[in-house]
Amino acid sequence: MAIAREAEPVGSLTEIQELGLDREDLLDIYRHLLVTRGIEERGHILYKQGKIPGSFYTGRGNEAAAVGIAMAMGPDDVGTPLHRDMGVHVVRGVEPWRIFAQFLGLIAMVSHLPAMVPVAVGCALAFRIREERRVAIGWFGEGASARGDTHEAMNLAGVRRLPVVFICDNNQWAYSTPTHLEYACEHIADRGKVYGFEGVVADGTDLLAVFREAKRAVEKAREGEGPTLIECLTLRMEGHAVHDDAFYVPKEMFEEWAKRDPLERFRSWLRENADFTDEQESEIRGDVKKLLNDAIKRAEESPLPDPSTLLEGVFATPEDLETPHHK
Amino acid sequence: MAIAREAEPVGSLTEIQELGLDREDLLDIYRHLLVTRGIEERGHILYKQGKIPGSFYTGRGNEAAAVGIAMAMGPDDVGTPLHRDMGVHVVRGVEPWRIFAQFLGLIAMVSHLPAMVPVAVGCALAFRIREERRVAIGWFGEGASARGDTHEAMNLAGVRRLPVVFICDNNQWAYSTPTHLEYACEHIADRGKVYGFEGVVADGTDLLAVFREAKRAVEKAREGEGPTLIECLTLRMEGHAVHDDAFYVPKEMFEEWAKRDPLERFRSWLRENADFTDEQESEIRGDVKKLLNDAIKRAEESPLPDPSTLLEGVFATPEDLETPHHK
Amino acid sequence: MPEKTYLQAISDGLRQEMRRDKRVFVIGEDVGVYGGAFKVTQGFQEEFGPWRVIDAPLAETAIVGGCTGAAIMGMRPVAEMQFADFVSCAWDHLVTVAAKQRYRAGTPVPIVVRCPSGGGFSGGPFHSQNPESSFAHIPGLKVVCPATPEDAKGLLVTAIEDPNPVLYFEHKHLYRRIKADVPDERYTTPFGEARIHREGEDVTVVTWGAMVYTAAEAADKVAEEDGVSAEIVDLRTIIPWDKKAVLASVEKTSKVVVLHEDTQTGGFGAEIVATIAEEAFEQLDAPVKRIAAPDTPVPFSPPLEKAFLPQVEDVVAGIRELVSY
Amino acid sequence: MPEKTYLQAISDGLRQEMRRDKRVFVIGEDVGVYGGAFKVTQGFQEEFGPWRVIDAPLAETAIVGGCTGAAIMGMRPVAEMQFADFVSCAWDHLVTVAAKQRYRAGTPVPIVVRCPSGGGFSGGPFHSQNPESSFAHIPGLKVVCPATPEDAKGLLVTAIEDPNPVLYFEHKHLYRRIKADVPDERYTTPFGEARIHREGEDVTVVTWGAMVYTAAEAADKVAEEDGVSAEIVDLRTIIPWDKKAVLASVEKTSKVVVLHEDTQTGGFGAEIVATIAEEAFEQLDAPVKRIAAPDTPVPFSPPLEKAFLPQVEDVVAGIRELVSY
Ligand SMILES: Cc1ncc(C[n+]2csc(CCOP(=O)(O)OP(=O)(O)O)c2C)c(N)n1
Ligand SMILES: Cc1ncc(C[n+]2csc(CCOP(=O)(O)OP(=O)(O)O)c2C)c(N)n1
Ligand SMILES: [Mg+2]
Ligand SMILES: [Mg+2]
Repeated sequence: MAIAREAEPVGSLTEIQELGLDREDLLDIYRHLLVTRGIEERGHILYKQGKIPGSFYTGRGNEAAAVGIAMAMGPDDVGTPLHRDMGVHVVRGVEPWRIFAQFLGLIAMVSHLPAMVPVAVGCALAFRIREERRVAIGWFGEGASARGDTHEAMNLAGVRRLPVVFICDNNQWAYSTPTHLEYACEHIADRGKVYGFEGVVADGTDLLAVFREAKRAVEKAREGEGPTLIECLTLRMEGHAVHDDAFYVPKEMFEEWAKRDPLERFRSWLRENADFTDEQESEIRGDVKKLLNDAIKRAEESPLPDPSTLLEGVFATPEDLETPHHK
Repeated sequence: MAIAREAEPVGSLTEIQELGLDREDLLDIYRHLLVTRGIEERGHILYKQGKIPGSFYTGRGNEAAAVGIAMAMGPDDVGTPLHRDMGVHVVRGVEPWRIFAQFLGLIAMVSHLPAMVPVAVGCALAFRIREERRVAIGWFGEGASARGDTHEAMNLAGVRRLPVVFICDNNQWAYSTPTHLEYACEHIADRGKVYGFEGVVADGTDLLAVFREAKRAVEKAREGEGPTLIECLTLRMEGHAVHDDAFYVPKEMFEEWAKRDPLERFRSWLRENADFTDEQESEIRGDVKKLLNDAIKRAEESPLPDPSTLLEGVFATPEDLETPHHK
Repeated sequence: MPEKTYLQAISDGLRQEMRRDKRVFVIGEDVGVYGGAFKVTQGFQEEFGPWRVIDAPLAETAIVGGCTGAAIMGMRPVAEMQFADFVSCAWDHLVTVAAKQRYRAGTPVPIVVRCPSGGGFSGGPFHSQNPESSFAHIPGLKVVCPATPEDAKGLLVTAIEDPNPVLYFEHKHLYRRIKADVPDERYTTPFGEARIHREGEDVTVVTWGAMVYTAAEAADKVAEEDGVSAEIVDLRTIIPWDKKAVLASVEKTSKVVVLHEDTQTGGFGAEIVATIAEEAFEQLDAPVKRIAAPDTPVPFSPPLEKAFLPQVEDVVAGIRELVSY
Repeated sequence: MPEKTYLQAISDGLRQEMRRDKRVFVIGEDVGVYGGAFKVTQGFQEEFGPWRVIDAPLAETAIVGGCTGAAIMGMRPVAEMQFADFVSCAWDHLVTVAAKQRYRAGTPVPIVVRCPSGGGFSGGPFHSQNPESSFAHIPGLKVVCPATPEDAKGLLVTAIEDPNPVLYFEHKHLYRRIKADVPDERYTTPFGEARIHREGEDVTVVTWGAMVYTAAEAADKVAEEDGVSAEIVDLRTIIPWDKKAVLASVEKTSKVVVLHEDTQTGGFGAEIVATIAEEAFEQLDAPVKRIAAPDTPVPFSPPLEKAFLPQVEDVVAGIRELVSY
């Protein structure tokens, strides 16, 4: 028995326009999807060329979920996206060259999962204390949902009805571990209820369905009606990281989900519902290609940090507090 | 909307006999209840006399829940009871003088809540690996249910269908914090479902209802059908510890729950259903009184540890492994 | 100047900051209606309301992690651990997220985690610990251990102002036992500056927290009985710690005891001794001596706890040993 | 004797114990079908089945806490952390329950927590740490850091036999880089006995883990270029650590470098230096020198990581400094 609500697909252009997206936005979304996938494909090549130190993770299959959620965020909303959520950075305006530069050796993400979920709740707490109409988004994978941090954070958010939306990127695998060894309920979204808020399961390859649910949840949070947990169901279309060939994932699973490629789904929808033409498509593709080429070039030209900076920034200085956030 | 099942009260003697308790057992239970409450009342006096170092916690109001669960355990089952679960130690045969001796300065309980729940799950894991028909019981308070440990432990137990029963002692307060600031679902037991097993809410002042649910859950676990979460609803009838006058608990709440005193409820049930006579009652009361008097005497005569033993036992020796458990 | 207990000084300092700066809020278990397990925030919720004095669920990671998020959004959170021992439940968050956030992402995390620490009243292994050394090893965290009411207030104010995560260890055994003058007005006590609790010539005792008083009693005793003049350096803050003051005192006395209440092996005393051994090798006239609790959990039983905690006699013996070296 | 990598030695030792003793089981993330992130348990699930090689949910407290429960019920659990860094998520359980269980309740907790540790390949701040010092400060835990394939196997067997919780730090940078002879038969390597990695007369380098090889390169270099003979003491186990061997080497050389990969302040090197300063004061001809990573998170960027990790040249410079003191 599922407890969570299952999200319906979005139908017509009118329906989506009522949610506040016009045709220009839809083309932007397509652009974001292409940039997202493009960054990761290029990153993969850079990795194979030995230019990326450490390891390299991609979110292939998760692009629509990431972009769909990010599109629902307001300009002053904040979030703590994950290693599969490149699309969030793209939508939020992080320039691709910076992302490449990061791959090439600048800074690292928090890796302990899902350590940033309590932090997202804390952002929402600040908004609530100051009575600001802002929302925080906290992401976690279905694997990381097993850790205590998700529980503590969602429970606190539910008790205090904080303006936060939880997103579970359920890509059905945690490294090599399948969902039935990670959790024993039907949907992770079922858990919303036991923290006092709604849970929704959405098809994470259906960008518009994800967007609609995220929009609803964000507005609900903004109105002071508390959190929502949205589970975006996808398949991780590649290995856990570049070194992993995902031998443990049944081939049929990849085949089945390849048919639901989020970029292709969204493209078809545009074709069928929004008069998306060949010319428009090739124009966007051309733009994205150029953007990525320039970005890689700029990143490769960026100098690596100088060893003399090693000790800088372990402790913050009072000046660091002079940012808009902290004041 | 509650997700958990709500337990019915137990009716007749026949019904309880079908669950495996004969009249002698019922009288034993009454004795256990008296011993449990007696130990705590005497402990309180010792504390006021300045004989107990540190602090002192009681489980008044929780005796039936503790004794009822413990009565459902088999001889080889194990558990990790809490500071309100004195009755479990009593039923499991810990001699009262040892308990007094502990109060008076021998050993300490784990205090971090609910740190022993993952340990209980680990016991169940050992039973499952060895295919033994044994069950572990893991207790936690409704307050401690907010911590990540409960979540991680229940999730693992659900995924692996381990032979463990979770007991939530819900006494409606975590120190001074009321339940609506601790969790936002209707019942803690609702959470069973999202870990893949049943949740049951029982009236924790109704010993027989608690016993019946515990018995069912223990046998289910023993048969390999996985965990159950039982929430025993009571009221903490005293302060958090002896120093706390519980000013924050509404008086009416105490008055209402005083009418549901678990000892009195069980006594009335015995009177009405099991031919419990005045003579039997005063005999049992006399026995218990003597037992406790002797126990305090013996405890007070026990020497405190010698300072020279300070360094003993930080590390275990191979000989320590020569216990039945470890071999 | 009014005389205040150590506990009042903390409470007053916190209240003053909350009155002054709306960004400061308090979150913890039972800090609201109950006023905190030790009553540090008594009356706060009446004054500041339930959204600046927040009764949290029993969930230390949510509490401290929530503070980090709120701090990044511009608040100045002060978390209360009910006992310092329970900060172990927020360890991962503190060392993984809070400590590394500035270095990794450039974002300062101005949070204070108040930790009532220390033993001496049969709290047992889970209500008596002094976990400052564990945190002192983690780059990015600051660690504060005031000994006097005046410092308790001033260091708390500095901690709230500091743009970094600060672990503020307030020693429970000092709460009501120690009284002294505390200025009413707002002031800050700098991090990384030791206080000379007592001047002396013959031997230095480097310590902090409740052990300052143990050292002082021992110093009285050796002064009286042996005519030995011991200098007591109260570090006040562990990260950063005042190496200069310690080395200056060593230069003067040439003999050092390092004293702490936490267990010895890998305790922060080792860092101090190692630093002295490295940097004042030629000034030493005797080996540096550590006095600390033995490597066991904190025992619950009174005779064992007494044997566990460093006592005045232990310090006296240590001083005498050095003096006669 | 067959030559094996450090990684094979660990894997073989573990498999041998599992064949020998049915109570030994493995639990961790991706240890089953995948064979572990580093493939230490590759093929194990086929051989021992899914209930002795358990793919756990992503939940370190459940994993390690579960081991404690199973151990109390007579099993001999071996938990794998996917990276040593993630053991921070089981910190509270380890220090609160596992470490204190024997002292508090008399119950031994024979568990092993395998922690792939260390940097050197741009793992960044969350995949490169060496958390041994944090655990070494907690009474009741044992801490093991093998440097050679032979010790990796022997210490793992000892860890499994030991009736206490053992943190077993296996250095990732040694996994496939270091190869040496490893006996096929079962053997144990004792805890608390250092290994002299290289004998020498002029200066002692006390170290463990991957730094043994850094020290060895430095020793070669000073032997060749300066005619200086350095002795390398590989502690092998940190708790217990072999004070006797260290003091004996100090007695011989009178000059000591303490070297570790973890950050310096409050690192276990401080404990060693402090002990030498206390107990070998009169044998020293120069101050003890610590060489360790600076107090920052482990940087991800290659040039910064190189500056962070102690390098051969740093050790050479340290040795030269002492020799010319
Ligand atoms: C606390 C912690 N334990 C282990 C890991 C190692 N690890 C990195 S990703 C991963 C799987 C995560 O699965 P999921 O949460 O489903 O996210 P996904 O990678 O599938 O997007 C694991 C085990 C980690 N990063 N953090
Ligand atoms: C991790 C942790 N944090 C805080 C405490 C302090 N503390 C002791 S009991 C208690 C309230 C517990 O409430 P609940 O779990 O409902 O159990 P109850 O005492 O009501 O039986 C608190 C906050 C603790 N023991 N452990
Ligand atoms: Mg996943
Ligand atoms: Mg309660």
